[in-house]
Amino acid sequence: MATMTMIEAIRDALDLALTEDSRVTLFGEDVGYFGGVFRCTAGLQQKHGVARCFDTPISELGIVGAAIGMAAFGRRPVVEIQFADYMYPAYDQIVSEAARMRYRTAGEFTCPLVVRMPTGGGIFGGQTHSQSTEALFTHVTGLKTVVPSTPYDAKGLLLAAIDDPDPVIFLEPKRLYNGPFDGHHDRPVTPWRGHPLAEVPKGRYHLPLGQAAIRRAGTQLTVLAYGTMVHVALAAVAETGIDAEVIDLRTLLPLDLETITTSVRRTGRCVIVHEATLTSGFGAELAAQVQAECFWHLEAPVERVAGWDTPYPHTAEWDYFPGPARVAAACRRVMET
Amino acid sequence: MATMTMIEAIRDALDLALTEDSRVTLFGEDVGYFGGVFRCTAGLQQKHGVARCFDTPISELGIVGAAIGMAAFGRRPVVEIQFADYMYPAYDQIVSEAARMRYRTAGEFTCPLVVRMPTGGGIFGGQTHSQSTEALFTHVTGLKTVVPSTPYDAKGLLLAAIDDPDPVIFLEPKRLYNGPFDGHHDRPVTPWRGHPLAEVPKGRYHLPLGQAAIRRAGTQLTVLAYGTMVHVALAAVAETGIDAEVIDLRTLLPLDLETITTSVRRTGRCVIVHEATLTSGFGAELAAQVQAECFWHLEAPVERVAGWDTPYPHTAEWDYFPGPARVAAACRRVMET
Amino acid sequence: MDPAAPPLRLTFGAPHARPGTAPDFSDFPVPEAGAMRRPPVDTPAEEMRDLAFGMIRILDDAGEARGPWAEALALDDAAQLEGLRHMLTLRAYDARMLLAQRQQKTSFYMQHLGEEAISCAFQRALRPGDMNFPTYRQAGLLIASGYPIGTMMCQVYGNDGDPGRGRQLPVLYSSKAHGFFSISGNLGTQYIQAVGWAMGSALSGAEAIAAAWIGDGSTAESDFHAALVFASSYRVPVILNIVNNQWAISTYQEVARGSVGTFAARGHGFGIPALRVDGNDYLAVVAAARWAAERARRNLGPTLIEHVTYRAAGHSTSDDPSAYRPSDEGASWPLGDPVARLRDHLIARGVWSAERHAQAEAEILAGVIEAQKQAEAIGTLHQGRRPSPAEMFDDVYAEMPPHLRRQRQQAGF
Amino acid sequence: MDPAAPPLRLTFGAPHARPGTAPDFSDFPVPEAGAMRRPPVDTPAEEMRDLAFGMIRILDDAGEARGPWAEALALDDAAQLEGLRHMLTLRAYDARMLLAQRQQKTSFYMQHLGEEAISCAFQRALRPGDMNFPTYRQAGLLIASGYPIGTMMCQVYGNDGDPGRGRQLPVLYSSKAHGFFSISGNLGTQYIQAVGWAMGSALSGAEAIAAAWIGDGSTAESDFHAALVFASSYRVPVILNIVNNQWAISTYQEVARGSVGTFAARGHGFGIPALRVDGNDYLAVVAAARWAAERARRNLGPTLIEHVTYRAAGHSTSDDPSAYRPSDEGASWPLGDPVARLRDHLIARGVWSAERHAQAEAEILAGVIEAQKQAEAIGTLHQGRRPSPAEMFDDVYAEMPPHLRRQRQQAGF
Ligand SMILES: Cc1ncc(C[n+]2csc(CCOP(=O)(O)OP(=O)(O)O)c2C)c(N)n1
Ligand SMILES: Cc1ncc(C[n+]2csc(CCOP(=O)(O)OP(=O)(O)O)c2C)c(N)n1
Ligand SMILES: [Mg+2]
Ligand SMILES: [Mg+2]
Repeated sequence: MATMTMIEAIRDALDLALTEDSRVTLFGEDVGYFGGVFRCTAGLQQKHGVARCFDTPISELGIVGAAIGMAAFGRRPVVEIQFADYMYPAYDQIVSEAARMRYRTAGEFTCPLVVRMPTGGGIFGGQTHSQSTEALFTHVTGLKTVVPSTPYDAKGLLLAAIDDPDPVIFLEPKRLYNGPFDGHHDRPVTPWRGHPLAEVPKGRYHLPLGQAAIRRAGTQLTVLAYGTMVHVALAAVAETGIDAEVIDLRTLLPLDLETITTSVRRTGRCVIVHEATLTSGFGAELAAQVQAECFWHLEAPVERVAGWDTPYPHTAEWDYFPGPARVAAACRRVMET
Repeated sequence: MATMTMIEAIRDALDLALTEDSRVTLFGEDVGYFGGVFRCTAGLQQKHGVARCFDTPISELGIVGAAIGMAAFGRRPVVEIQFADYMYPAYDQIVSEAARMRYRTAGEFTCPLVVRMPTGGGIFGGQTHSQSTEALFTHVTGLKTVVPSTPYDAKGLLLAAIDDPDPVIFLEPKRLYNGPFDGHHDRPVTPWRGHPLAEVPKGRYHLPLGQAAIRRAGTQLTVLAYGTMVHVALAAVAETGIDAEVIDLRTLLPLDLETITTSVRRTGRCVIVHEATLTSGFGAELAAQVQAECFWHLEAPVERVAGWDTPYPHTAEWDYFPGPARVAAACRRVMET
Repeated sequence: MDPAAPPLRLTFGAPHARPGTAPDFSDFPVPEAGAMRRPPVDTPAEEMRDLAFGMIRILDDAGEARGPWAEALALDDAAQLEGLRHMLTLRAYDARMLLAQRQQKTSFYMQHLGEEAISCAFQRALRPGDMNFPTYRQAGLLIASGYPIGTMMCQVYGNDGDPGRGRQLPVLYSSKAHGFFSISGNLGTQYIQAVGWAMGSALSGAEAIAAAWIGDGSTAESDFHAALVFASSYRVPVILNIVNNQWAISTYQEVARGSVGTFAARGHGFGIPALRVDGNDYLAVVAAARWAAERARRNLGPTLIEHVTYRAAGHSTSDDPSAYRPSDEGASWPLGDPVARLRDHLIARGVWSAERHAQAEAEILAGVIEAQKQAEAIGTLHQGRRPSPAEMFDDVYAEMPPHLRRQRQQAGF
Repeated sequence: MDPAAPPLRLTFGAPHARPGTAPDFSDFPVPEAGAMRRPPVDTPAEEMRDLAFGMIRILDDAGEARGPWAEALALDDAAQLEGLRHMLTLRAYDARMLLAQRQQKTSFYMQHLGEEAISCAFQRALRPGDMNFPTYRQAGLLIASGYPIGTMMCQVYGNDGDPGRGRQLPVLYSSKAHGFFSISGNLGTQYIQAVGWAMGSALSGAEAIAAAWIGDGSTAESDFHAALVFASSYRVPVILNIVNNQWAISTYQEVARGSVGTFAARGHGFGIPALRVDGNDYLAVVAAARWAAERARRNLGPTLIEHVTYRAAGHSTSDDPSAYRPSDEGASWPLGDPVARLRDHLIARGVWSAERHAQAEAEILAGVIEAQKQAEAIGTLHQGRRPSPAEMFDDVYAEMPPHLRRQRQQAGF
């Protein structure tokens, strides 16, 4: 089995989808001839033709709006927003239209649409190339929101998302595109090559949306994370020596509450980690659910480690980014309670 | 002292602001000659001239985008989005621009802007005239988010918002425009006339942003609510006979955590009520903070009563809307734990 | 500082008249019927810019059909009589539903008064499989495509006969089979979706074209721009309709239109051919729509059509237009009444008479009332058989996820 | 089904050439210098539509200034020499910052190569108090308004001399005093803000006008539409600039432009007069900008200007254009190099020489290097004096709210 980077795994999934399902169509800014600024669609126009994979004008509204119409026609559009930070112009189409199409028509018109977007920080991208916007999607009923953390997951989840009959927001942690970043910006990046979670089978496989993965089994503490923060959490846990269970949510909505509560009821302690700003981040929902479902088992308050409540800064990036030190400190704090 | 409806109180605040501060300018769809579809600006163009209060093309993006430029110039725009449901086209301008202007320029350019919008359901408005979008603002750092529940508050908070040096989202619960609705859609609406919280002083007064109000003091349970739900919560509490403390948050961000934690540490129990869909609603943030701050005082899990995780339906409105029955049931459940 | 420069100022567009002043359309030019040329559909866009500044009109004041658009159209009597019947049906339907709203059988209603020709006529240019992306003021598309008005009423009442299960505001119909895309309550959003739908059709090797609809006021929305950009970029087989009924709630069309002469001209910024048509002239609308449809089907790209009309009633049942315009303004609207104009044309041609018209009106009204009885027998907003509130939890997703199942249970279902 | 109808298809715009093929601008018309007429600024929009389809060019191949725009301009030698100096400064600055990025002294940089004339020349039409709302490719506006390039460097390095406190990506400068509005990383957003700013000026009885800036690709964004709608509706004193440098990262301008001939034509849909100008001709840009500024100051409303140029370098330091266009495409760009064209004009007029030019280049480069040394003495992205991370919590609000104070404490400050 080959190991792939996350970019390669995504490209492989898209290539497969284009090959096997003639309804699949990719488009977005620079995704056609050039293959996307992160190269996730490189070579796909050359292989499948311009009508299957093409460049669009710079209008995120137009990209998603056109995709909604196309999906309603019966195609399977998979569109790219160049950075999650640029999804806002498309937000109305996503929230008011894609998410509610099935509901408002009682199933007469549907919107099987995948919106891919690179998410998160850690590349010195400043405020407009670093945002984590997942909580703005999880509040919107009718959407599914997926955040892979490994090449293997990225392919399996993306194929499942493309086959899903409803709109799926597919957030790709750009910090993980080329290697499982552990939050130590001052150490060399580990490449995906040779990494077990980067072993990607040929051909089609699906990872069901709504299933978390336990990345590290443990008994003393449950750490909930997704995307880049899974790797940061693993590094932090390793440093603390705490026997923590690290759960990679993979899908934020629908949420695998079962896996979470089973773990927290066992460990009695919970730390939640995400890059997005703290207030009203997805961690709030997780904390609210964990305290409601595991109240009698909790031995300490649920803690959240998140981006500070400031816009994403440029030069102070590594003071903003939740790194292993902050996560480890939170784990220790929760253990001491 | 006169009693006013919430519409009259808002109009009074706007009139005063126009009179006292020549920088204040109102605009939005139908707000000029006609005075707004809810009549909050009725007569203001006639009184202050078209240049101070005018109609715009139907472009929420344009309204907020132009207001940002105007605010940066040094004016004090107060704009209306006809329904909160129509704020999405302006969301990019609000989030990416207004909210971060001061930060990204280290204070060189600022954005003293108020965006007013009628919010919430209960008027058979269906999915596009009923939404509660506050959590989409509270996740955005750089914004302040205000939701008044009485005419008195509406005026004082709006005047404070207009004077605030930063962008303020001012959500007006349309169900409260004409009377303190208690959630019983099958009973006659109480009018504001004669209601003590509808006594509105002439002239200028400010209610500081970030200060909650205790609407009912109590010892057994803390109920957190804002906007329409304050009145629903009061009705529900009255029905249960529980000696609950009902806190009206008034400002969601910055949040008056002090008042909340003081109360919950005393009562040991907390119910949170909002109209917006449950998942990733503002209630999640409240629950997360309450469990973190009051963990050792809590005798039951924090409960949330909220809109179901579906789009806002039309005919089934009263099965969707969190009414006194659901709130009362939650209060009883929490008391029984 | 330039001492010669005047102080800067803004211009605020205002309507011809406000309450208390006399209606005034004297500066509204009404070109002669039959005067507009009809270029071949494959004429380069830059050689027919004049079409966006005049007005395609067929029916003159005497009820005669004139000019090249009339000649090319050649709509037979049966079709014209059917068109009249569609418009009368829509008008009768509107009247009944307005009343039903006043009787609190529903929460809300929106009329088409004065604008019936546009949607009723346009549908004639489409074929089965084609798809409209309408606004709330094009129910004529449904009527002209044979959708049962009883079912429309069930939607307005949100009763158990509503295919949309009471989820949407009244008048936001949907019928895939009738080429009528689900109406959104959000202005503009569907304009770009229509373009995307037509792209999907072309990419699938299908033959269906799409028609987008938007109001004069809503052209200011971002979706309008996105639609024109995409339609122009990929030369999409779509017809981009603008219904200019002079008003956007209380706001006069000039506020959205700005300093340009016409909304049709918006197309020129994108190299999209644009027609401006008398929207109260049933024949002119059919003629323009067919011209545009032929362009789409022949891969000649998008066409923009501005339909000029007047919103004779309030914006909706929540609106009272006498607060912002003279209540008799509609009476002086220079393009007349679309029903009367087609009627007079048919009478002038000897295939119709005042008596038959009165009789048809009565018959149609009776039919509408009969349909209404049947719809009300199912239920209205507050009475009778309504979709179970349990259904509120359906169709959020194809498959109900665990958290919604839990919530449905909590809700007691 | 129409048996005669061809299958539907879409058109996909493509550039003249891709890697592996020869550059080809043969279908790019280059109108003769001096040929375009110069109507009075108060000419009605509909009487000067031709200006959007030709091109205002002053400098011909021999370096001579020609035609009515040149005559009206009458820019003196000192000003022209200063213009040359501004462009040379920008070019030297770009070269040094590109290198600094390659040396990892900063994270990112964006060059102006080939586009220097536009921003350097445009600034000449503005007065103190006027405000640009620039994109990331108009640093010439700053240089021409006397902003210290050392401070620009501090912004790029995000060091302690950066007035923006290292919060923004490199090149996203801001200087109110120099009429340079803070650049947003989001495309398009500021176009409508410029319109709002100019509205604010007019409403305040001030004299300041605004200039909006956008790239060819970004005209597809919604903000562009909103800006044109508002500018047209209120006749706002704003200049709406489009810099058409042929490329939007890897996407050729035709994808955004669609089937229309020019971006300037976008204005016509709104009744906004539009100029199309040779963006590599310093004199032509000044002339067009002054014409538009005069319109704004005289309350004649907005003007749209399409500046035609070529992005000779990569999109940014993250981009490698040889992946999507022939690497020698820039060499065959028919409008030449803006620096060389102004230089040759000045030499032809006898006020400049090749020697003095070489000497000026060297001097300017030395000055830039000196400024760079001073900036680097403060610090670079990873070294030296940088804003304290504690400042990360400042300026989110005017006054720090309690939750941020708590967070700052948690962060250890
Ligand atoms: C995005 C959005 N903004 C505002 C509204 C509120 N609204 C409903 S109809 C309307 C006026 C529309 O006018 P126009 O486009 O001219 O259509 P008409 O009603 O005249 O047919 C407005 C402002 C809305 N529904 N959606
Ligand atoms: C809203 C938004 N979408 C996408 C991007 C990513 N992006 C940055 S520059 C660029 C190309 C812009 O092209 P153009 O407008 O022609 O300007 P140019 O770079 O040629 O000066 C893109 C797509 C962005 N910054 N903002
Ligand atoms: Mg209208
Ligand atoms: Mg460009």
